[in-house]
Amino acid sequence: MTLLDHLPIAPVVIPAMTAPLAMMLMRRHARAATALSLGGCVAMLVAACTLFGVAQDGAIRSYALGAWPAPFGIVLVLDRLAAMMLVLAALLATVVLGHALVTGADRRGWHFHPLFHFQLMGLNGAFLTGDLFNLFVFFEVLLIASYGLMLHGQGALRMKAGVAYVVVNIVGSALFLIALGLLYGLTATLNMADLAVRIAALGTADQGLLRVAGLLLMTVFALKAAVVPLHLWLPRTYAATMPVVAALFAIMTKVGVYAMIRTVPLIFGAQAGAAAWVPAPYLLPAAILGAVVGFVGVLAARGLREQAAFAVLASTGTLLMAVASWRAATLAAALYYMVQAVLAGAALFLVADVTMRRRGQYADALVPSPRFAGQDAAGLLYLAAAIGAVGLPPLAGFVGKLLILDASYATPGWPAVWTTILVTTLIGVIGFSRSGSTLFWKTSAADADPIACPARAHAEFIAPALLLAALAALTGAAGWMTEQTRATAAQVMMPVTYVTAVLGAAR
Amino acid sequence: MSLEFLVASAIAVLVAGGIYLALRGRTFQVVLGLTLLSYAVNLFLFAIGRLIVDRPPLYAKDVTAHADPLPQALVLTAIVITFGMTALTVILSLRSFLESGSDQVDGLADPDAEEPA
Amino acid sequence: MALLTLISLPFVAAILLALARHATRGVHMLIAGGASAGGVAVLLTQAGAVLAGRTPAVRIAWLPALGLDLSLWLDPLALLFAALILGIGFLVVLYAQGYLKKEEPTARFLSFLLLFQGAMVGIALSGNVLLMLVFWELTSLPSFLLIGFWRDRAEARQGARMALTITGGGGLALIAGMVLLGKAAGSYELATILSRAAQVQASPLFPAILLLILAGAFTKSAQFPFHFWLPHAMAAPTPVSAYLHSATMVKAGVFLLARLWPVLAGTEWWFVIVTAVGLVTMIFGAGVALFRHDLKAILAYSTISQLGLMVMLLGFGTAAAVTAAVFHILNHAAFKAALFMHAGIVDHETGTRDIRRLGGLAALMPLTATLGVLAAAAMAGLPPLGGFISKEMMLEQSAHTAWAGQALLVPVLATLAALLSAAYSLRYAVALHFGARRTAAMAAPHDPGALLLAPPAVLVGLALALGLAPMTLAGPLVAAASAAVTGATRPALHLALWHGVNPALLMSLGAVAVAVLLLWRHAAVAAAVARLPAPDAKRLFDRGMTAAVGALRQLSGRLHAASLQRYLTVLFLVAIALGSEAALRFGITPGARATTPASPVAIVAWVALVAATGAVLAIDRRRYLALIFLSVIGVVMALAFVHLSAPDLALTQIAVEVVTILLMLLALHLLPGNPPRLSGVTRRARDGLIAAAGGLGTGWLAWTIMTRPERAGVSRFHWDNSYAGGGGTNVVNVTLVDFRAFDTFGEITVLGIAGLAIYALLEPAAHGVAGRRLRQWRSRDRFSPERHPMMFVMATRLLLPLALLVGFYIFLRGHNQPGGGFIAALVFSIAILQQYLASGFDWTDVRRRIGEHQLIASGVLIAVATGLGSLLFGAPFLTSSFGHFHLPLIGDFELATAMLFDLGVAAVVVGAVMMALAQLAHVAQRAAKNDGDAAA
Amino acid sequence: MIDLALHLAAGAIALAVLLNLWRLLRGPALGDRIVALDTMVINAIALIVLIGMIGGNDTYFEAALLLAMVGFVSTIAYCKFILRGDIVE
Amino acid sequence: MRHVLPHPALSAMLLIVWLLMANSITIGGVVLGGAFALILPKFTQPFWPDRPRMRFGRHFLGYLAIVLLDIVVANFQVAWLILFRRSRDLRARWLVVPIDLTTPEAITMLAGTISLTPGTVSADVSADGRFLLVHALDVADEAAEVARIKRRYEARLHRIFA
Amino acid sequence: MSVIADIVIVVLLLLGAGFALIGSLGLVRLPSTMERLHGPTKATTLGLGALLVASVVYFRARFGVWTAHEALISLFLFITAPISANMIAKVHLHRLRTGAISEPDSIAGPPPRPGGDGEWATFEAPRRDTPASTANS
Ligand code: NA
Ligand code: NA
Repeated sequence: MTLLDHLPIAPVVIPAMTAPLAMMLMRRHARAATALSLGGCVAMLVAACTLFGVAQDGAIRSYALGAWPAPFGIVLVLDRLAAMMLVLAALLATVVLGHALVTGADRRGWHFHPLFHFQLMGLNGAFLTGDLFNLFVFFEVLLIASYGLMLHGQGALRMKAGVAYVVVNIVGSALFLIALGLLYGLTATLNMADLAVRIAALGTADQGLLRVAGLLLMTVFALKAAVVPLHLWLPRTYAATMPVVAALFAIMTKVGVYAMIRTVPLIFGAQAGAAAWVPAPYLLPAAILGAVVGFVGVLAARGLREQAAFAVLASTGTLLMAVASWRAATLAAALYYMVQAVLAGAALFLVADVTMRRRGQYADALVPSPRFAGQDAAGLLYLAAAIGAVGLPPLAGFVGKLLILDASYATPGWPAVWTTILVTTLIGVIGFSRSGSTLFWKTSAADADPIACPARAHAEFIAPALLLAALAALTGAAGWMTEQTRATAAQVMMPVTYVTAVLGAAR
Repeated sequence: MSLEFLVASAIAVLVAGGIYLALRGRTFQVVLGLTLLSYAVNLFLFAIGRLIVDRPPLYAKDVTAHADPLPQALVLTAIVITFGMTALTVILSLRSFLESGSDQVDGLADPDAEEPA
Repeated sequence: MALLTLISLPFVAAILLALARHATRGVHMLIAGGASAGGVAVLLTQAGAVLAGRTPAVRIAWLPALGLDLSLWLDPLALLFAALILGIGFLVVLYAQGYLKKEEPTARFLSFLLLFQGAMVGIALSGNVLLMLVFWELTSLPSFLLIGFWRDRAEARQGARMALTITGGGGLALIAGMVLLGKAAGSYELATILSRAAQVQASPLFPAILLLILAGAFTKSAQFPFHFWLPHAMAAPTPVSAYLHSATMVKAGVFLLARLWPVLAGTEWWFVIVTAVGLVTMIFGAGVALFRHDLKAILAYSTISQLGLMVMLLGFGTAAAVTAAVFHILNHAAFKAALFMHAGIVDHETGTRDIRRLGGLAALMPLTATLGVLAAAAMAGLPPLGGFISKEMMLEQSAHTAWAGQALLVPVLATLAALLSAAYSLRYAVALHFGARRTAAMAAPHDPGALLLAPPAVLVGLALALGLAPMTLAGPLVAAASAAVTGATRPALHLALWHGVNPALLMSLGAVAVAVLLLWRHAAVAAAVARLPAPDAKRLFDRGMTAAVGALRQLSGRLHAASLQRYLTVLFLVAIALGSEAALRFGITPGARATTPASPVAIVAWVALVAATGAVLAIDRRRYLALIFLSVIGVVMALAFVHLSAPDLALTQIAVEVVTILLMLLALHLLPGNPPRLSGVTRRARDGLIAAAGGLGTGWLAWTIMTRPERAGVSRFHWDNSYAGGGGTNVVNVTLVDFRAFDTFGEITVLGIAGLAIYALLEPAAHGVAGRRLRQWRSRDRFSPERHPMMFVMATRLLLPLALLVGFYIFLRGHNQPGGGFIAALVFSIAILQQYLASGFDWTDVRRRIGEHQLIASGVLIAVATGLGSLLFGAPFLTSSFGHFHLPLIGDFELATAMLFDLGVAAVVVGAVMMALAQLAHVAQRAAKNDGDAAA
Repeated sequence: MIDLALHLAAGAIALAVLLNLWRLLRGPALGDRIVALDTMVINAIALIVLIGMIGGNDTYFEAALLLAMVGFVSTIAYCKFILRGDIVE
Repeated sequence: MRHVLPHPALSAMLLIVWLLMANSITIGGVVLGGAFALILPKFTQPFWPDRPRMRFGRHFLGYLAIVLLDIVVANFQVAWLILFRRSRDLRARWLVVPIDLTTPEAITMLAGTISLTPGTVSADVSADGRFLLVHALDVADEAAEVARIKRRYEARLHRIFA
Repeated sequence: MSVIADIVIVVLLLLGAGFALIGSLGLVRLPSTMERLHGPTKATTLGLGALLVASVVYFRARFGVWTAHEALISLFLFITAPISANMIAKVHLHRLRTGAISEPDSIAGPPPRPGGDGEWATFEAPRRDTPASTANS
């Protein structure tokens, strides 16, 4: 094996080494730890991009950890979907980390850097693993790291919200284990490809249990993805945490979506009997509700962070509407939308961060304040982020929505999908325009002195601007990107390839 | 009365107790609930390997009947993770109480909660 | 290339302006004006070819998956529009330079303006309907920003939001319509769509397509009943009104109707809707305009009316009507932009726009007045201005149009509209410029400088020229554009002031006559009109929005209230509901596997477990006792694992139990004692039902699984390869450190992270509010003064080395017998924790050698390094190797890399456990010390 | 005969566990409950030893050993909580 | 020697415990156990600052024998009490045992012995360490019982902890 | 050999289990906390001790292997059981002193004071430089 063959492990190993090293360095050599952290992030980005390049040939690569063949050991599976998610996560992480360093958010509590990298390790592991129990484990890694990051900093509100976030997710993990247990009890395997094969062979007597397992598993993923009505935890959690952390969390709900996209076509595809396309009857209505609840929340929010949180909900709803029909075409659109939604959501949070640092006591409350330093620049960024989140040209959200409209045409329930997308976009436009004009146009006292704030580096604007630039780039490169998502969706919807790649042609 | 029935009903009792406590209003009750729930889940995960008495999965050449080792490994992993989560939850509840003066999960203060000067 | 230049010039200029925002105004004007002029120049280079019948086009693949290409073309209609946009744009830039005050940020203003210009040019040039949508939506943003340019004014912000809401909403409908149109036509390329009228009109989707597209067009073009945003958009600076809200943006809707005319027009639906809306808007707008007093409001409503006119003409569905519409687009652009500029000058010079407070300006500012009167005359449709000709054409077309069998209905209404138009135009011309001198604020208004005067002068000149020499100036363009709209051959066009005496002329004369009469009695009529109940659209809109936002805010707030109990209730209910669904639909029945009879011991253990669970539930608020019962459950679990062949699990359970209890007791100490109950009987009953359902469901699942025969699965392989391939006989342990070492790797990471998070939670707890609360914390109980009971202390000193020894033993044998790194680590931890318990925090802490941070970090690193080690041998991550060795004297022993991995596991576990417990124990003490420091 | 004795012994210990449980539920003093729990742990050790004998393998020995070694830690902690509130000081 | 082997008795005990755990006596086991027996006392020395000197000779073994014997006997006595004596007929008493032992280790051992023999439980030590509070389940003569404890156990412990 | 061993095993098993049961019975039957504390001592000493010896003999007789590690369980219990009893007694004394309800007196009555001017350690912190003070307190 060449070193390149081992590369699939890099996205897990790099943060797994960066985190403890940063932890050791933190106390005595804070600067070195910071540099290491950033370096680790960049290294991960490089690894992710390389893997993305590797996955371009359309082959699915299986990496057998411990040299134990699938399905007996744990395998990492590098396909287009995994590669795409890795790049997205690494990209987001690098920008967010940069922002945290520039704003000093990493020094507002303990262990930001180790927790940050452990979070990435969890994400990357979840994207790469080909084993259902291992997916659980990496879910736990990313969750517990997210607890730590979510609580980073101080405050009673954050703690209370943290308790709810943690408890809900622990219950979710319990459900995950029950679902996993059922699947193992039925099939005696944990490897996803093997599960696909064995589930297809289950007899009639087992169909009920199989369906329960599938539905419970989907419930867990839906909880992580904050699918209505399992979304209730999200707004408070994301609004209560530090915006820079919330920006990283923009990808967390999408992990739930990822897990659905990974498991449903593969394990619960057409061959799965009673569990065929298991979330199908419920996902579309839930997604529609999610988009509505999300954009209504954008309109109803009382603070920027809360608004951004609802925008994240809304984007999940929107993209799940496309996912729900389980076709390659809609899935491709959904993937494009997902990528841009992650960046747009993160951008919103970072803009919220920049804004609230400059508004003093007014923080991110959606009430007029006296003028503040950098108001115009922040306003412009907010405008752009809002455009991205709501899906107007020239940013990628618009393209994403067009893609979803186009692809979902004539799928079951498409009029509802279309109506929802269009109406919720309008609600979002109204919401963002109201809050934007309140924050950046209206002043509580026009002639009052601007809010005094210590000289802020313009560098604070860089990270959100970069994310927005990425959104613009996604628009410009929409052709290339949709080609990627199309190929990815096609690969996902052809589980045979996956199964063969993991288990070998013999099966 | 079979072992299977005992285990299944124990799972039922633990889950019910866990759910009930998790739905209560104070952090400590919720922690208790989560603990019961995790017992139940561990037992469940264990039970899916089917129940086998006195055949621990210790390899020996001529042994054929043995408990399924894999669910045991899974439960071990689950126990460890649960422990980490429980520890964090307990301490988070405490910190939350210290910050807000209330141990209610939903943020309401008790009438007699003392406020620090 | 020319098209690409055309489309990119404004955007490039906008970016340049943003970059050069600190440069002088002159530079700003140069950039903006240059871009517009450059655009016009490019157009001129193409005009000849276009009018000669060639259509320059460019198509660059952008999003092939969607059929969205950067497809641009310049047909005569596009040429007409682009010329308007760029030409008037150039004039507006000049005008704005004179209009904006010194301190206002011209760069920002102009960059928004050019952004808008670019989007508009894009609409005009789009050869792909999706591309057109992109530009269409893109116009909303600069419009929003420009209306809200004076952001401190409430009406500006509200006007901006309203415009965005209405046109944005329409735009979204348009998206749906366009995509459907593309679906019906099988392509998003405009040329293709236009050639497939029959196919589109035959589609069952056609009514939907039409309605959605019309919704987009009507909102943008302020057609009744979507008109009301336009008057409020007048809060924008006047150059914006002149540009966006008279000459260009509002015409985008008209343009769209014209653009899609071949596919949409000619159907009954089209005729009925478009004509009716246009007619109503035309009359309504004109009627309102007559009784407004704000100059810009008059112009705004007149714009609404004139747009209605164009829409109506397009609705007629005849080629001749299209020609009239196209010519009127041109005329209206000229005179209306001029009028807005004129109104801006008046406002600028007199400080008011209230027509009632103005009069006799002709004498004060003759040049301005001349322009105003001429432009108003064009709007009134008086000869010899271009407006006259297009109005005549309109009346002519109306005269030939029958509505629902009524030949007179349309002509009469059209005449009424012409009448009202003439009336408000004449009012504007007369009341403002003639009669008594009334100038509100400023003492001596006078003609402004060239920058403000030249642009309207050019436009008025154009309006005049369009009347005097229509064929020379506009003939070919109008003919070509009309043909482009209808898709037919060019009409035989005859534009002239005099067409002889025909019905149109008579209608026109009558209209003007009555208009003069009406104006003569204007005051009385206005008073009467003022008494009519008039719904204020803005108030309705605002009130509606406020109410809706308020309601939604309340709904959303209530739905997302901070309630963990609700989150969990929903989660449990969803899980139960989904489980029941599967059970009801497919049935979940037990299998045929023989059950194992339960021994009395098992039954007793079960009784203990159930009783303890019940006790925990019954006394859940007496936390200490609840913990004791929790311990009972833990003991039963351990026994069950022993009984059911899981010694590793039993060991783990026993050790974890102890640590958990310690942890909970530590926390419990600081939590308030015996709290009151929170939920009432109903609530508890409801929760009880949920709990019962969840419990029964899960129990049933367990039962049905356990009673199924086991299947041959992957663990068969684990069993077979445990010793041969993994080097250990404890298959569970080999699974953990070898087959599934990656799980274990993740699992210890979880523990390590828990340690970090706990540290991050507890370290700051001694400060701030938490610290204060800690220091003020007093127990309600009385305590024994004895800190370190002698017997206990003595016993732990002996137990420490013993326990450590046991720990090492369990660690070393784990690979082959029950045990392993995790359990060993717990034993180590408990051994040290005993010391803490017995001898206190400080005493123990100083004697401990290694910090938790180092333990966790090095543990993870050891695990990673072990995993990476195999890479050196070309084997995948975490590949283990082992060997049996023989040393003289010592005998056979085994070394496995998996044990190194297990060492990492142990380090992390000890670190995390100690972190949690020692830090927790530390909190109270440190708070007390802080207290002392603060006092000192 | 030995099997019978083993099951008899196990039954006796099970009965003992039931008695412990009764005291545990009944109280009334806190000390009573702690003693009951402590005794239950001892009985559990006995049961583990018996289970090992019944099954004829000594794999469970460590479980019994561990219980004997750490079971008392929770007993002490429970006591110390009552005596001092803070179990580590 | 003290440097390498700070506490030979403890080391010996650890080695024995190791061999017991391993349940076999092999050279490898002895080497490994011996290593731990050497390392652990050193490693844990800070936790037991002044380990008392004890003699593990004849006196110690004798003491062990006596205690084991007493445990067996007392077990039967107490079993009889539990089974057949009615509660109200129990002659439960508190005993205050004055002690002459001076090291906490020795006192602990005494108290432990008392507790291990059924029928008596060491409940507390006085704050000055000179008295032991013992609860006895059934005694006729308190003074005699105190004397028995002192004579039978404390005296022997004196010799062990010389 | 085998018959004798069997008899020994049976006797030890019944003896051990019997004592464990009687200990727990005492926990139920004896009148108050202090008395009940005496019961478990049987379970830990002779009860478990007999069972462990039975186990040693049993494995020797049945499988021909000597197991001795059972002794370790006894060793640990001998170290820990008195501590548990001591601590529980302290809890009882403390709760009695602080007048906790549901903490009945022993039938031996209230505990006497120690000789001298001191108090029991539960009521008074151990004095420095006395045998009751461990080095660190
Ligand atoms: Na391996
Ligand atoms: Na005891």
